[in-house]
Amino acid sequence: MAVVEAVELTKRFGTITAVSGVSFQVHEGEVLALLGPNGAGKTTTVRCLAAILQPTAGHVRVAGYDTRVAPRQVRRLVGLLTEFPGLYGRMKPMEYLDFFGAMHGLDGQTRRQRAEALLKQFGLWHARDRRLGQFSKGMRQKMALVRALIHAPRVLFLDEPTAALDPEGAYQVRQAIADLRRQGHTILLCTHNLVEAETLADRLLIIHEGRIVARGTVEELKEQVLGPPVFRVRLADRLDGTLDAVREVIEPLDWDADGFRYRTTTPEQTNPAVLARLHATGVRVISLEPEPRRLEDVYLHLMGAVS
Amino acid sequence: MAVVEAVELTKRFGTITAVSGVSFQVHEGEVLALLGPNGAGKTTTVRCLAAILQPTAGHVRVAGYDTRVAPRQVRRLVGLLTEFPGLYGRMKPMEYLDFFGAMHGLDGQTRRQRAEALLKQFGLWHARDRRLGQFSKGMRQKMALVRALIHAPRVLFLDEPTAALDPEGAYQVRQAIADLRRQGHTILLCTHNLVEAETLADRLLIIHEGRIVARGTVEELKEQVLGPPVFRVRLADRLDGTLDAVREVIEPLDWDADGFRYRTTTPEQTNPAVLARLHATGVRVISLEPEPRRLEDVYLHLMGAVS
Amino acid sequence: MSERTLELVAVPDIAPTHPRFDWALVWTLVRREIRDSLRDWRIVIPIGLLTLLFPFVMNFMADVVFDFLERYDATIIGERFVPFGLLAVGFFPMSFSLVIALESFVGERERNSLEALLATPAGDVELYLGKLLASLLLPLLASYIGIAIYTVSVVWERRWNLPASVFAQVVALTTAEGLVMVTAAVLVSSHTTSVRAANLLASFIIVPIAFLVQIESLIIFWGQEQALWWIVLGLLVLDVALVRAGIRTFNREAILAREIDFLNVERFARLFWHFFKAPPEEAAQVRQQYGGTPPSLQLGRIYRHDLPRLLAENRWGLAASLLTVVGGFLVGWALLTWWEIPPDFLDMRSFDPEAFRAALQRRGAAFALLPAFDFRAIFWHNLRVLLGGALLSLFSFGVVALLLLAAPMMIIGLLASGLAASSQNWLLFLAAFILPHGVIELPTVMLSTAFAVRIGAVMLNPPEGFSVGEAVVLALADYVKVLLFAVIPLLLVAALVEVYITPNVVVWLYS
Amino acid sequence: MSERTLELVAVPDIAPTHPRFDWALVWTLVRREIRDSLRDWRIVIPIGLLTLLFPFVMNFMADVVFDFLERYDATIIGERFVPFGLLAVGFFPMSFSLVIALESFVGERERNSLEALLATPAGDVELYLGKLLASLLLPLLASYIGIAIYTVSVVWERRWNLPASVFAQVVALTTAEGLVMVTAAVLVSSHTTSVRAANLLASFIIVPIAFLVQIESLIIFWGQEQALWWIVLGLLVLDVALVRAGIRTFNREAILAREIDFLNVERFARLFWHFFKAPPEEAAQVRQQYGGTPPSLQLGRIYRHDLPRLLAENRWGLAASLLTVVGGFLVGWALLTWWEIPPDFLDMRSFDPEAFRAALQRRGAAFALLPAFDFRAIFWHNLRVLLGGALLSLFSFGVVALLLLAAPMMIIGLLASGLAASSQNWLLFLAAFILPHGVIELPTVMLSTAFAVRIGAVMLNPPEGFSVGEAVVLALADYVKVLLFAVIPLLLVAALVEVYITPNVVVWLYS
Repeated sequence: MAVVEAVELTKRFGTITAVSGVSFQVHEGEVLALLGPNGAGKTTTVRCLAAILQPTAGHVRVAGYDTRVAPRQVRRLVGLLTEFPGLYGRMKPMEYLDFFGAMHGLDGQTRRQRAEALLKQFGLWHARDRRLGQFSKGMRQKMALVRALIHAPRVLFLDEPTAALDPEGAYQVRQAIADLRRQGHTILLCTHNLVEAETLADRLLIIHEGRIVARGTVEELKEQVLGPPVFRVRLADRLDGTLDAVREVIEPLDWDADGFRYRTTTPEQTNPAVLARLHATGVRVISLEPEPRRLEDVYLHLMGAVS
Repeated sequence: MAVVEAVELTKRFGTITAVSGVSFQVHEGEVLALLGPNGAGKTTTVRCLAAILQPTAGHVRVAGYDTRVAPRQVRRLVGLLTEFPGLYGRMKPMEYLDFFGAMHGLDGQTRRQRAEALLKQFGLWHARDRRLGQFSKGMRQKMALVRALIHAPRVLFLDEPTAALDPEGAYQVRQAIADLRRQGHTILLCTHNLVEAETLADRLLIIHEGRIVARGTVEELKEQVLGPPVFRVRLADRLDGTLDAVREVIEPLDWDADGFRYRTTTPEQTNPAVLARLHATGVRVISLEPEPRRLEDVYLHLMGAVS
Repeated sequence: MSERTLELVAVPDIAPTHPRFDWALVWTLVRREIRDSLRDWRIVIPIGLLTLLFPFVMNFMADVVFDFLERYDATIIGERFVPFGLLAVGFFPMSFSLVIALESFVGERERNSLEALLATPAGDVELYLGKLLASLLLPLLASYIGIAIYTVSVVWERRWNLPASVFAQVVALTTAEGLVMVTAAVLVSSHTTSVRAANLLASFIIVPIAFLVQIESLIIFWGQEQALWWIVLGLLVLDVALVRAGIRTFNREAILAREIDFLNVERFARLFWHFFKAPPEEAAQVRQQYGGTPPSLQLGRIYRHDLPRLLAENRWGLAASLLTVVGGFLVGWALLTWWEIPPDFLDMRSFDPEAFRAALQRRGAAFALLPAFDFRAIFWHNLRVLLGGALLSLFSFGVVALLLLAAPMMIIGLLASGLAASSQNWLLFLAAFILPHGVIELPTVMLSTAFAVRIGAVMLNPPEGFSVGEAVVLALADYVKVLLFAVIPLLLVAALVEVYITPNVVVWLYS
Repeated sequence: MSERTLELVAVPDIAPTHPRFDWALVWTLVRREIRDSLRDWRIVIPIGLLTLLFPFVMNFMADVVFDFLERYDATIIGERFVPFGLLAVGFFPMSFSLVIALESFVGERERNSLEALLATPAGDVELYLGKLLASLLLPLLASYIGIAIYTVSVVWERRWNLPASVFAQVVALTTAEGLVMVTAAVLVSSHTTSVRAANLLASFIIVPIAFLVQIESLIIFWGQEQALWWIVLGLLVLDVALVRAGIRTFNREAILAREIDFLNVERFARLFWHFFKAPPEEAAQVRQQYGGTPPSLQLGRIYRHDLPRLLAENRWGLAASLLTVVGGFLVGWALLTWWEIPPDFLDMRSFDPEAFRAALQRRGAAFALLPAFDFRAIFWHNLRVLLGGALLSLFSFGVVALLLLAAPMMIIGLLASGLAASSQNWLLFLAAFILPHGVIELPTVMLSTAFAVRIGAVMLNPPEGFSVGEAVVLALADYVKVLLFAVIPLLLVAALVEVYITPNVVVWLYS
């Protein structure tokens, strides 16, 4: 079921078109990562989805509510982690959450209960008597995430949740997102960290200059951009004449003194055959490994292709 | 030759000790990465090295100049990329570089020549008539790097050079750093991006609460923290009795239906022997690959150990 | 991160029948803001000092002076000084508290906390009102406390009886001034891109109000306290206009989308030129496509089409001018009794047209009621007053332009009423001294004023789709068009008539 | 990234003999800053309007008023109005340009561009002077332009002869005021953590200077223009102190290290309490270890040790008080001839001690030269003036405290010189009316003033290792100690003497 649905979403500011005819859906319990260069329209898209901006053309529906018709309901259903945490530095955690709970129309008791539960869950309970201005960067980011969760939103929009965090903080926030996903939250994630996108997202959406240029799961995109997997064989002995023997099974892409590379869609059959050949010629194999296919390569390839 | 040398460097602010007895050297033409959580004292260390802050105790020498005795000379020799680009938004690139060139005492002609050459090198020449305030995040970061290079510094201190950049911008800045290294610049790099540190740095220095907790090359640290490399064998056939045969060569760490893992310090000898055994028992091998050993694991392990 | 699973209290969805406007959200916002401001020592200390210590310091300085002057006549000084002191004591904390209002939107935007607020269910009007009330309450409270302290210290220490009416006036004035300053500041805050810009624009709020306070002080020293109630009324009207403009022009889109703006002088100059050359009805179109070649300016079209159309479009401005002319005359007429002026201060019964004619021919000391008899001097004087009015209109939402029109009408009304009250023929006077050139000059001045008012008023209510800047540029272009093609030629004619015809009419009618 | 290899021009290392101070760096900085400011429409437009239009508006308003009043006596108004107008026209653009100075350091810090600047070879003094000059030139230029425009319009349009001496004075005053405001603002900017804080603190710069401008206007209306040169001199002295304090307290460490500060009221309160209880020589130690239990306050130690030691430490404050007393008396003495006061304005030859005694016994209308004969009233009055002086000292770097001490001395000097000039026995007068209580009161007031001055002066020159805030808290603690244990008891005694002994001495000596 599509919880978030953008249909031909277009957003113009004056003469600038930030988002142009973008259509996609985010399904219940899914994590969708939105990738793209700065200025590609990611933040504008998220703001349209969160009913902060109104689309110039097209529609956005969240849980069936159109953002143009029922922006209040949409904002009530959505939790937004903005790019910068932007906390009120003079407030304490409970006050802060109480304020945002009240702005979302929660009653006092619910606000207190949820605030306490969330602070405990995110490991911020020990800091409940400190002012937010004294929090570290990582704590602030987690606090902003808690704020986005205070009203138990069905959908979460996360804009650069781990930017500017140190490795440990980033790890913790990523764990938190993974937890939220496990609990069935629907999440839209904007990030520049491709390793993060690869780890967390079910599907990817890559946009460039306001248009979608690619979409699919990580594997689909890799297959699509980089072709079938490439395997590399590293040998302990010199290659010499063995290539001819190998050629009976596969055609190597290239080779050097240490070994060779080949491409195959059926590693289960091909690889044992290659090893058998090599064994037969008496060449010793140190390793036979798939080449790492980084999402970064996919991304840079796509960006190079469109620009 | 040590171009940068910190000897028992200590820096206190009031009652807070930001850096505590840190000693290290950066050698000519080397890239040293400084890792650590937010607030560990990385920025303070860099500021001490750049003669912006004076050490409370200990010494810092850059190219033989003590920062306490000759801060002007040190600042003249150092190029600093600050954590935030912080450009003057109303200036144009050439004006901006001219100003910093003049502050470093370059004459007018040298300033113009270097500014032009650097802008061309970093692909910013086409934007020379735009104001810096209109630059994109990636261009700003590159501009800040150019600023740090305008006076041909012998040493570069880079504080989070790719933070907040989109993947393409980060890629370009990383390429630029790799280029600078190839040209023989001595570079100290602070970063939260461990993949970046792994790619760019010759040596790593990990600090925590103002103290060095680990140092060495990436491989040394991995060896030290994670032990010898682990190899994983994936099989096309069921494992069944074959483990006993393999045990004659190595002791597997663990196994499942798909294959098994083992640790070895001598893959060149051990791996062919393992493959030979497997071949002998008629089990078909799909792949034999070293397990990825991410720097993140090393880092998180070290941080967990010290805190 | 704790490994605990998330067992949270369920929260119901918002009802589809949720009210369109919810005071609860406004108050939530107000409470938070005020609590936050009260925690900021950079706000609390200066305002606290100004509120608590300024009355004390004022009183203390008065002490030092009074002690020295006690042998003379301290009560008169007290009577004059205390209401002024009250005004000052109320004004100072308010003007410094403006920083809260000026930061209300743009400050949150700079600190990146605005987006989270915009993501809550609160609507635009709720956000705007919340910010407005939050910005208003603290400054107002500070003013009231300052006034209260000063009042107590004056009444108790100096044993001076403060009339309740004066006190009520000061409180009403302070409140009205505070409302105007804060609403204007919140308006500025929701239309600027940086706190710095907002702070700089603050001068354009504080300086006019400070001038107003000085005028009020003069009125108090002058003993015309009743006039203060008119000022209160005027301020309240302005305030309603400001709140309306604020709500109307506020929207969360603009406030997030706005980037650091280089003032595009060139763009505004081009826009001005295009507006100036194009017929009025094409303004909206010109605004969008000003990039091309400007439309051509045809003199014939201006007179046949543009000017009539502008007059029709600006009927509210013309109505305001007409109302001001009539109102000014009537107020002037009434002043005679209000101020208890001896009615025969102008005695036309002894007016000697021959002596007048002789004086004119000597070209020496001109007759007092008409300025130097040189048509260039008259023309320049009139033009300068009109241009000054148009300029000050920009900083007063049009008010100054109307005041400058009202002033001469009040004088004429006063003269006429004096003649009437002393049983002289005031119609003859008007027919002789005013009518000959006034029949041209008065409509011309009203025309100029109508378009000058628009320059200021348009800021409160820009045309659909226009930014405030664009609207002002359009109003300026229209003003210049009216000025060049109607006002200046007519003023020249009027000045010539005043010099060469009016005196003859005077001599003819009075002979 | 182009693939071109880096072939760059070689750059020589800095010479080890590089000068310790390099004007070239200062000017590079100044040029950049000014160019940047001139490109910022949010600076240029308001300042431009104020500079170019304010004189015009001022002139225009005068026009409207003058036209109306022309029949009366416009020249006197002109003579009084023009110098005041010049002062205002010079002051306004300057005060609004302060925003540049206020942002100089803290603004760059907020926009993250400061660190790059600190990483250049420029030293602290070069950076500070560069920022100071850059902040100064534009406001000063704006003021001069405003003054020039107004002067031209006044001289040319109104054909009023502006005396060169008045013009020189206005320019000197404006320059000196500008120097003080800008140096104070740059000082604030290098010691605050946010532009917001700097802007709020700006009130404490603008308000005193605005008061000073009003005092200057009064002096002009009063016709005592020579006194203005003393104000210029005072401002220049203050300015040197401010620049010195700026250079002394500026350092790149503090400016980068400083984080957003919650005002730690509790810490300051504790610090105050500890300073108050500890002996003076332990202040530096207390500052570092104020966390523990406060040292105990022993009354004996206060009188035997603390007060003598404080007097010794504050010898500069005592010297300033003494100088003020003597100077005030001498200036008062000189006023008689300066102001051409008839010398026998006080005629003690007809003084009737019996009538004086009778008046005292009636306890009704007190003799004019002594206030109400109630020792509590006298005590409260004196205490209030001293406390007021101490408070205002904080906002005037000590100046107001000294002025409040100088004022009564000037009156006494004036009285004495009047008696002397009319051949009366002025020593007898002093011995009778002043000496009996003055012998206690005067040292007490000087003591209080000396420590009040320190509260303000310490901001310009905090003790080694103390922050400005800590230094003020220490000075306050010392002041309160002196006040409670010396000033208040002595004031009580002096008041008792004034009521119960002085009148008897008067009667005895004059009988």
